[in-house]
Amino acid sequence: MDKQYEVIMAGFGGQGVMSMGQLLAYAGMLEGLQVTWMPSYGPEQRGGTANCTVILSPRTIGSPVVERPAAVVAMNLPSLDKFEDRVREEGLLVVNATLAGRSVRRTDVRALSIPATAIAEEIGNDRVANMVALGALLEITRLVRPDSVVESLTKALPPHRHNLIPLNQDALRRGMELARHGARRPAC
Amino acid sequence: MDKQYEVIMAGFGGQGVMSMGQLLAYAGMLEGLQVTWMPSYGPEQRGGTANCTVILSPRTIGSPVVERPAAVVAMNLPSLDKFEDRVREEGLLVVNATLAGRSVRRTDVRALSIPATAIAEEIGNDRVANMVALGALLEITRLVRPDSVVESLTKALPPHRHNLIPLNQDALRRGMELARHGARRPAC
Amino acid sequence: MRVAFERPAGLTDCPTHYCPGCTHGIAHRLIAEVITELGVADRTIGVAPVGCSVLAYDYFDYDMIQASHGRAPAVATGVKRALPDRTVFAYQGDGDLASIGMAEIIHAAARGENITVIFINNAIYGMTGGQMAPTTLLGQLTTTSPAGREAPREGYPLRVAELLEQVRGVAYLARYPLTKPPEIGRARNAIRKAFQTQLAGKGFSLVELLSTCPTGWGMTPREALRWVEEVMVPYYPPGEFRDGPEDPGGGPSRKRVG
Amino acid sequence: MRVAFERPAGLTDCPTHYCPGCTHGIAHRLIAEVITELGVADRTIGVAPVGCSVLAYDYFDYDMIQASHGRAPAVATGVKRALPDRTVFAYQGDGDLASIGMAEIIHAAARGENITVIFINNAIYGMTGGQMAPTTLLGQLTTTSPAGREAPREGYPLRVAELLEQVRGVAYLARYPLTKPPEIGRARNAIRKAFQTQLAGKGFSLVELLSTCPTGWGMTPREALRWVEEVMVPYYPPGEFRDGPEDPGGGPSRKRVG
Amino acid sequence: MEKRAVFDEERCKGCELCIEVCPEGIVHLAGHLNRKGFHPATVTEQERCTGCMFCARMCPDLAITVYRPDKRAAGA
Amino acid sequence: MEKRAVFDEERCKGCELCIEVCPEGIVHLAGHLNRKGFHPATVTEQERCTGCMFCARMCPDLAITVYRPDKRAAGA
Amino acid sequence: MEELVLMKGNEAVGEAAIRAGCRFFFGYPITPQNEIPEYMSHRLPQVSGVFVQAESEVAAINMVYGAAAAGVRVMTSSSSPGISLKQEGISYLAGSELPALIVNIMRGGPGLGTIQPAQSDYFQAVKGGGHGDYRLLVYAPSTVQEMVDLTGLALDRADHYRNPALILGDGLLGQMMEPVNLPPLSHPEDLPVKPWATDGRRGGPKRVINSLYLQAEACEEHNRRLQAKYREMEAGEQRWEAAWADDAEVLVVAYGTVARICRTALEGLRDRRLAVGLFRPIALWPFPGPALAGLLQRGRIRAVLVAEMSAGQMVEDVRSVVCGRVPVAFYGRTGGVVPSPEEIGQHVTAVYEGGAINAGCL
Amino acid sequence: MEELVLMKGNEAVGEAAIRAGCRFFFGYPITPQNEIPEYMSHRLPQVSGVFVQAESEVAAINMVYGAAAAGVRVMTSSSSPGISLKQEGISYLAGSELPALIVNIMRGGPGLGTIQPAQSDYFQAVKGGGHGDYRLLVYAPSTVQEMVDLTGLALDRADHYRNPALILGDGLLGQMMEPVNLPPLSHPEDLPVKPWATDGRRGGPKRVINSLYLQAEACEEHNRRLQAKYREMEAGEQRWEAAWADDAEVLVVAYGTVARICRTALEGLRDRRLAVGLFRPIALWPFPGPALAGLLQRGRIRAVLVAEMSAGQMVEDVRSVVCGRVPVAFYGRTGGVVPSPEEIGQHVTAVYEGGAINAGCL
Ligand SMILES: Cc1ncc(C[n+]2csc(CCOP(=O)(O)OP(=O)(O)O)c2C)c(N)n1
Ligand SMILES: Cc1ncc(C[n+]2csc(CCOP(=O)(O)OP(=O)(O)O)c2C)c(N)n1
Ligand code: SF4
Ligand code: SF4
Ligand code: SF4
Ligand code: SF4
Ligand code: SF4
Ligand code: SF4
Ligand SMILES: [Mg+2]
Ligand SMILES: [Mg+2]
Repeated sequence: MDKQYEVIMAGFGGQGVMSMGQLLAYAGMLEGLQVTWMPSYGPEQRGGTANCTVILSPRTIGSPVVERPAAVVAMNLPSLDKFEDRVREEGLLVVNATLAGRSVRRTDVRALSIPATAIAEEIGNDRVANMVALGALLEITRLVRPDSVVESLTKALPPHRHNLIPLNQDALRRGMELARHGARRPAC
Repeated sequence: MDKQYEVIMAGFGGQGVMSMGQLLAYAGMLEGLQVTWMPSYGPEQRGGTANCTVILSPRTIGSPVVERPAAVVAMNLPSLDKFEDRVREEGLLVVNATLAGRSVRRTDVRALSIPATAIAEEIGNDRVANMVALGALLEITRLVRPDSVVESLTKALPPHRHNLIPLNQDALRRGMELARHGARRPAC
Repeated sequence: MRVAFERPAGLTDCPTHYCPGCTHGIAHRLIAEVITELGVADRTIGVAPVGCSVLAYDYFDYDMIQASHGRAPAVATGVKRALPDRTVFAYQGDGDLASIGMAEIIHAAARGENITVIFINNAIYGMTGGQMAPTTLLGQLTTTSPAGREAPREGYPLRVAELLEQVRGVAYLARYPLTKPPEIGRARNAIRKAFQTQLAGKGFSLVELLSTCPTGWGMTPREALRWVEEVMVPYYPPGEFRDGPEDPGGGPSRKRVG
Repeated sequence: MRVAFERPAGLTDCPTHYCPGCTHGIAHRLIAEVITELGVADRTIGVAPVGCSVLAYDYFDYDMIQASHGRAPAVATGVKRALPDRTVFAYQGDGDLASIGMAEIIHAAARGENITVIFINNAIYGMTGGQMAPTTLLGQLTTTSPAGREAPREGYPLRVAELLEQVRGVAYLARYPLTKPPEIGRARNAIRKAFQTQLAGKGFSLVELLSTCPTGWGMTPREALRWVEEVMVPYYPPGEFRDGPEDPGGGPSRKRVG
Repeated sequence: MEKRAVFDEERCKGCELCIEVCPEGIVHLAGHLNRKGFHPATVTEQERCTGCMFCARMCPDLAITVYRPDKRAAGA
Repeated sequence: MEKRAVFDEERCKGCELCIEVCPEGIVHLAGHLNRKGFHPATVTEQERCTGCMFCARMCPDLAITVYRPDKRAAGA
Repeated sequence: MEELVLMKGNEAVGEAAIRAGCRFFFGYPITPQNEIPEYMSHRLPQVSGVFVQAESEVAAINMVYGAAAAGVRVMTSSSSPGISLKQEGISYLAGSELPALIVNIMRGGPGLGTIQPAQSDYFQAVKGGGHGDYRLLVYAPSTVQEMVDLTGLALDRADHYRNPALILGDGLLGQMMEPVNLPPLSHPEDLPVKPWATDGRRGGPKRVINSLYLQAEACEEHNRRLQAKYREMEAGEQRWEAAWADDAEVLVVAYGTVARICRTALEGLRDRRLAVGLFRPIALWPFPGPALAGLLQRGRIRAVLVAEMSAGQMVEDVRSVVCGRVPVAFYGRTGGVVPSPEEIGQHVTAVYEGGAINAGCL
Repeated sequence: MEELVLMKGNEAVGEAAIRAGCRFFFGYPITPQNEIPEYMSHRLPQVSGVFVQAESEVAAINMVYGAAAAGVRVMTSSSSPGISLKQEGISYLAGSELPALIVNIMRGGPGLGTIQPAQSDYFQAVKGGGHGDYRLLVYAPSTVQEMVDLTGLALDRADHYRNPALILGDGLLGQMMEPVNLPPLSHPEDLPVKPWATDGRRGGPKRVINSLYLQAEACEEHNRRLQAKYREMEAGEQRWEAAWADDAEVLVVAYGTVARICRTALEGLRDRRLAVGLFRPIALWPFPGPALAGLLQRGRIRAVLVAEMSAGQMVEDVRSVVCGRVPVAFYGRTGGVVPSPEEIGQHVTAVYEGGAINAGCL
C-alpha cells in the first residue's frame, strides 16, 4: 500500500457493519499499516442505520473524517441513498443487492452489486452478510490479506465463539469469489 | 457637614453595635447626607465580636471600607484592643468603660470613656448601652441631630415595639450628658 | 363498523425512536388516553426527562418541556407554582428519578407538590446503553455490572414506591407492570387516579410502571415481558400504596391499599 | 480522688465556636468517647459537613476531611473504598443530609456502604442563620418560613430514619434526642453499635440525634431542650429502627426494634 | 368479511407483543421487511378476530386499529 | 471538702444546661463575666455534689471535670 | 418622587426584582446572600408571589427553568459554591433560550473558601462556567442603588433576548446598606406576553422548550441562532462608566466594589494632581471593549492598572482590548480580603511613576 | 516492545489509567464516554481495583474527593453536561489541593445539546468553570495513542502538584479506534507515598483536608500558595507541537481532533506549495503562549487562523498571545458538526490569499 485508502461501511444496525470495519482496521494494523476506525453514533439503540469510516495508510493518519472516501460498502437501501454520492470519482461502491432494491446510479465509480444477504443465508446465517461484502471489497482492493482478517477475527472473538470462524471464513471466500467472477457492472 | 466622616462601631455580638450603626446611617440619610453602613460578618452565630463601619458624607461615597476612621466606638475590651490603633490621628475614640477594663493608650486621639453598660443597667436595660454610646458620639461630633436618630428608631422598630422608644431616648440623652460633662480625658 | 381502538388524541403522528417491544410506548398511550378523557389536554404541560423518553416532547401533543437529567420534578414544580391551574406531569426513567434525581423526587413529594409523575422502572439505563440503574435487580447483568449486580459491590436495588410511601405530601402512589392488557388496564386506572388527585388539588401523585428494555436486557421483547413478570414483579410488588392525602396529624402510613 | 469524667481523648483542646447550649458539642463528645473505647482512633477518618459543624475537623483529633455541602456520604464512600480497613464516619446536619444531600445519603445506604453517619437533626439551618430545614416542623418559624411552616406552602417535614428504614443496605439505624443524661446515654450506645456494625463489616449505619439550635430557634438553651422533648420527639420518635443487616431475601423491614 | 384488527405495516417494528397477547393466536410476522427493516405483524385469519383489542392495547407503537361491528348498523 | 465538679470558667458559655440537669440544684451562674463575655457556671455548695456527672454529660463545651473519691484511697 | 429607603444590597435586589414584576423566587441559603431568600420569603407572599426554598441549588435552578418555561419572570440567587452547582442548569437555560435572573453574591474560593467578599467568579460568569457555547448578560453593580437599577434592567433584557442574565455582586455589596430610590411596583399582567411559553396549548399548536438537537446539523443551526443573538447583545448591551478619563495617563479598570474603592483612591490622587482615571465596566458581558479601546486610542494613556478581588480574571479581557498598546498592570487581593483605598492608591502611584510593569505582549 | 492493540479512545483512557497505577474509578454514564465506565467496571476488578457507579456526577466527583484525600490515584470521567455538574467538586479538589484525574469527552452544547463531538468546553476547562481562582492542568490529546500517553502524564503531574488534572477529549476521539502501544502496568504500591493523605493518623499527628479558611487573611495566604503553584506549572508544564512552522506565513492553531483534521488539510496545501504551518497546544493550561509567541517573533507569519469545534474559545487565548502583531482569523463548527479537511483547507487558503480578516485589535 503506498497511499491512504478510506472506506465507509453502512447498513442497518445489526448488520454488523461496525465489526466489519473493525476487522478491516485490525487486519490493517496487523499488516503494519496505520489505521483508524470511526463510528458514527446516533441516538437510536436499535434500528436506524449505522456506519463507520475505516482508513488504512502507510503514513500517519490525520483526519479520521472523510468527505469523499475511496470506497463505500452499502448494505441496504438507505445506506446506498446516503453514501452513493460521497464515493470519490473512480472510487468503488460495493452494494448488498439483496437489500438495496435498486441499482447504482453513478457511472463514474466502479460499482459492485452482490447479493450478500442472500449468500449469507445460503451458507447458513444472514449475520455473515458483512463478511461476504468484506470479501468482495478485499478481492478488488487487496487492502489487506484475507488471512489477516481471519487472524483479527480470532483475536476479536472470545474463545467460546471460535466455532464461528469457519463460517466467517466461508463467507469471506464467497464474497471474494463473487467479486472475481460476478457481474462487476450489473446490467441494470 | 462639609466632609466625609467615618465611624467604626464594635462590641460583643448582642450589644447592638450593628443597629447602633444602622440608626446613625438612617439618621444621616434623613438629614440628606450620603451614607453607607457596612457590617463585618463572621462565622459565629453568637458570641465573638461584631463591628460595622458607618460613613456619612455630603458627597457620593466611594469606598465603604475605611482603613483609618475618624471615630471608633469600642463597646468592650476586644474591640478596644482591635481598633484603638486604627483611629485616625486627632480622631475620636468612645469607649464603654464598663466592659473595656482598661484605659485608652493612644494620646494622639480624643478619648472618651463612659460607663455605657452601667448607665444602661441603671436606667433599666443593659441592651441600651449602645444608645448611651451613640449619644456620647453625637454630642461630640454633631454628626446628626438626636431627633433624627429617634425618628430612625420609630421607622426601624415595628409598631408593637414603639413602647421601647422612650427608654432609648433616655439612653441617648444620658450618653449626651455624659459626653458633655464627663471626663473627656480620663485621668488614668 | 366503528372504530373500537385507535391512536388517541394527545399523541402526535411522529413514529417513536423506541426499540421494538419497548413498553415506553404503552406508557405514552395511557397518559394520552387519560388526559383526553379528563379533558385537560389544552391546559396540560408535560416535562420530559433525559433517558430514552427524552423525545417524549415530540410524541405528546401538549406543551412540553425537556428537563435536565433527574430534575423533572424541580422543573415541574417551577411550572406548577407559576401556573397552579394547569395540569403538570413529569415523565421519568429509573436512572433519572431514582439515581441522579433522588433528592428532587423526594422533595417534590415532601412539598406535596401538586403534580403527577409517571415513573418508568425498567431496571436499567436504556438510553446510554444498558448500564446499571438503582432499580437493577441483584444478579442482573448490565454493562456496568458485568458480573451481575452483587450487593457487596453494587448495593441493593431501591424500591421507589416503598420509599415514597414514607413521605408525607404524597397523595396518590401506585405501581403496576406493563405486561398484559389487564395489568395495563390497572396501570391506566392508576394514572387516571393520579391525575384526578392533581385536579382535585390534593398533592403529589406518582405511578410507577414496570417497563421492559429488551435492548438493555439483551432479550427479545417477549422474553422481556416474562422477565418483568417473573423477576421484577416479585421484588417490586404492584398495587396502590396510597390513595388520598395522609391524615395530616398521623405518622407515616403503613397500610398497603391495593 | 480520681477523675470520673473528663474531656475524652479524640477531641482537640480547641474551644468550639458553637453557640451557648448548642448540643453539637455533646454529639462530638459521644463520638470521641466511642472511638476511644473501640480503640480505633489511629485508623479513623472523619468527614465534616458544611453546616455549623463544618469546623469539626478542628475539634476531632483524627484525620479529617471537610466535604462539600451534602456530599459527606459520597466523600466517605471514596475514603472507605480506598481504605476498606479504616473506620470512616461522616457527621452531617439536617440541611446537609436531608436537603441538598438526600440523594447521597440514600445511595450510600442502598450501596450498604460500610460507613457510619452521625446525623444531627436540629430542625433548622443553624450555620446560615436559621432558615427552614427539611426537618423543620409544621408551624415552626424560621427565617425562610417567617409565617411558620405550613404544608401547602412549604411542605411536610421529612423523617429521615423512617425513610432509610426502607432501604436495604442499612445495617444499623437509630434515633435519640440529646436532651438529658439518660437519653444521651442511649445515644452513646447507639453510636457505639453503629461503629461496631462498621467494624464488623455489616454495612451502612446511621444514628440520628435530635439536637438543639437555641440561636436558630430563638430560645434559651433550656427552652430549646424542652422544645426537643415536647415538639420534636413526638414527630421524630426515638428508638432503634434496625439492628443488623436485613435478611437479604426479605422485603423492606417493617418492625421497629427499640 | 370486514377487517377488525388493522395493522399499519410501516409503524410496526415486529416486536411480537401483539402475537404474545392475542387470545386467538392469529397474529404473525410477515415474511417481508418493511421500510424500516422489520418483518411487520399481520393477522392471518381476520375472520377469527374477536375485536378484543388485546393486540392494540399491547402494541407500543400504536400500529393497530381495531374495528367492531357498529351496533346500529348491526341492528339495521 | 474536696471539689467534685470542677468548672473551667473560660470554656464555659453560660448556657445553663448543667443547671438544668443537676439533680442537686447546686449549679448557678456566677455574677461576673468571663473573657468571652459569658457568666460562667459554678457550683455553690460543693459538699452537696454527689459526683453524678449529669452536669458533665450535659455540658456541650466540656467545661466540667468530675472527681470521685478514689476507692482505694477511701478504703485506706 | 419615591421615598429614599436604607437597605442592604441583598434586600434591595429582592425588592427591585419584585418592583420589576418578578413574583417567583427559587433558592437555597448560602452566606453572604441569605438576606435575599429571607427577604423574598416574607415579601413575596405580600404581593401574591411565590417563594420556594429548594432542596438544593441544582433543584432551584431547575425550578427557575420550569417557571421561565411557563412564561413568568423568575429569579434565583446564591453565592459562589452554589453558583457552581447551577452551571448545568444555566447552560440549559441558555440552550433553551429561557429568560431568568441569577444573582451571584460572590465569596472567596476556591472550594468552601470563606464567606468574605471576592470577585473570583468573573471567568465563570463571563466565559461560561457551564458547557457549550453560550453567554449570559452579566451586570456588575457597585452601589446598592445600582443593585436595584441593574436588577430591573437584567430582568428586562433577559426577557427581551430570551436569555439568562446574571447580577455579579459580592458579599460586601450584599451586606452593606445604602439609601436607595425604588422604582414603582410593576404588575406581571402588564408585562409583554410570551407567545413561546409552554403554559398550556389553549387550543393552539403545542410549544416545546428544549435544548436537545440530536442531529449535529440541527444543533449547529441552533448554535448559529444563539451566536447571532450574542452578536446583537454585543452591539446593544455594553455598559460602562468612566471618570477623569479624558486627561488620564494611567487608567484604572475595576468593577463592582473594587471600582468604588478605586474611586476613593483616585480622588485622593487627583487631589495630588496625578492624571489618573477610572474605567468601570457595568456590563461585564458584553464587555465594553470598544469604549475602553476608544479611550486608549486618544493616546494619552500610558499604562493601565486592573484591580480586582481575584488573582486576575477581568485583566485578561482588558489585556485583550489593550492589545499590546500600553502595559497592563494588575493588583488583586484574594480570599475575602477587601483592598483599602490607600493600598490601591499606592499601586496606582507606583504605576504612575513608571514602576515596573510587564510589557503588554509575550 | 509492547504489542500494538486496536482500541477505542475511551477504552484506551481507562486502560492507560490502570497502567499508570490508578485503581479507583467513580463515574456516571453519559454518552459519548460510556465506554470508560463500562471498561472500568470489568477491568478494575481484574486488578483488585474499585469501580463504583455513583448516583450522579456530583456524587462521583465527591467520591473522587474522598479517595484522593485518602491518598490513592483516582479518576472520573463524563461528558459536557456531567462535567458542568462537577464544577463545585472540581473547585473543592483544587482548593483542597487534591490530585485527581477528570476526563471530559466533550459533546455539543449548550444544554442537552447533542451527543456528537464538540470542543465547546474549553473555557470551562481552562478558565475555571467553578468558583474561585484555581487552575486545572488541562491536556488535549489528538490521537488514541496520545490519550494513553496524556492519561499517564496527567495522573503523574496531578500527584506532583497536588492538583486536579483534566483530559479534554471529544466524542470522536472517545469513539474512534486506533492502534496503541500501552505502557507496562504500574503498581500502586510503587508510587511515591503521600504524607499529607488522611489515611488514619497511625500514631502521628492528625491531618486535615480542607478548603475552608474562615479568616480572609488566611484564605488569601492559601490563595497565594495556590497561585505560586500555578506559576510553577506555567513554567514547567507547557506542551505543544508544531509542524511546518519554520517557513509558515499562515499559522493554523488547533487542538485535539480538529488539529489532526487541520494536519490533513495542511498536507494538501503544502503539496500545493502554500507556506502554511500548524501549532497544536497539547497542554491547554498552562497554555503554550511563549512557544506561540516565539514563532510569531520570527516575523514570517502574517496571519493566524484558529480552528475549533466551538463558536470561538481558544481563539481568545491565541489573540491574547498574538497581541495585535498579526490578524487572527477564526473558523469554527458547532453543535457536533466535525469539519472536513476540505473545508478547513478552503479557509486556510482564503486567509493565505489575504481574505478579509479582522485586524488584531479593537
Ligand atoms: C447530567 C447528565 N448525566 C448523564 C446523562 C446521560 N444519560 C442520558 S439518559 C441516562 C439514563 C437514562 O436511564 P433511565 O432514566 O433509566 O431512562 P431509560 O433510558 O431507561 O428509559 C443518562 C445517564 C445526561 N444526559 N446528563
Ligand atoms: C453548595 C452550598 N450550598 C449552600 C451552602 C451554605 N450553607 C452552609 S451551612 C448550610 C446549612 C446548614 O444546615 P445544617 O446542615 O442543618 O447544619 P446546622 O448548621 O444546622 O448544624 C448551608 C445551606 C454552602 N456552603 N454550599
Ligand atoms: S434502550 Fe430500552 S428503554 Fe430505550 S428504547 Fe430501547 S428498549 Fe426502550
Ligand atoms: S446556630 Fe444553632 S446549630 Fe449552629 S452553633 Fe448555634 S445553636 Fe448550634
Ligand atoms: S383484536 Fe384480539 S383477536 Fe383480534 S387480532 Fe387483536 S388480539 Fe387478536
Ligand atoms: S405489537 Fe405493534 S409493533 Fe409489535 S409486532 Fe405487533 S403491531 Fe408490530
Ligand atoms: S456532678 Fe451531679 S451533683 Fe455534682 S454538680 Fe454535677 S450534676 Fe450536680
Ligand atoms: S453546661 Fe457547660 S457551658 Fe453550659 S453553663 Fe454549664 S458549664 Fe457552662
Ligand atoms: Mg431506565
Ligand atoms: Mg441543622
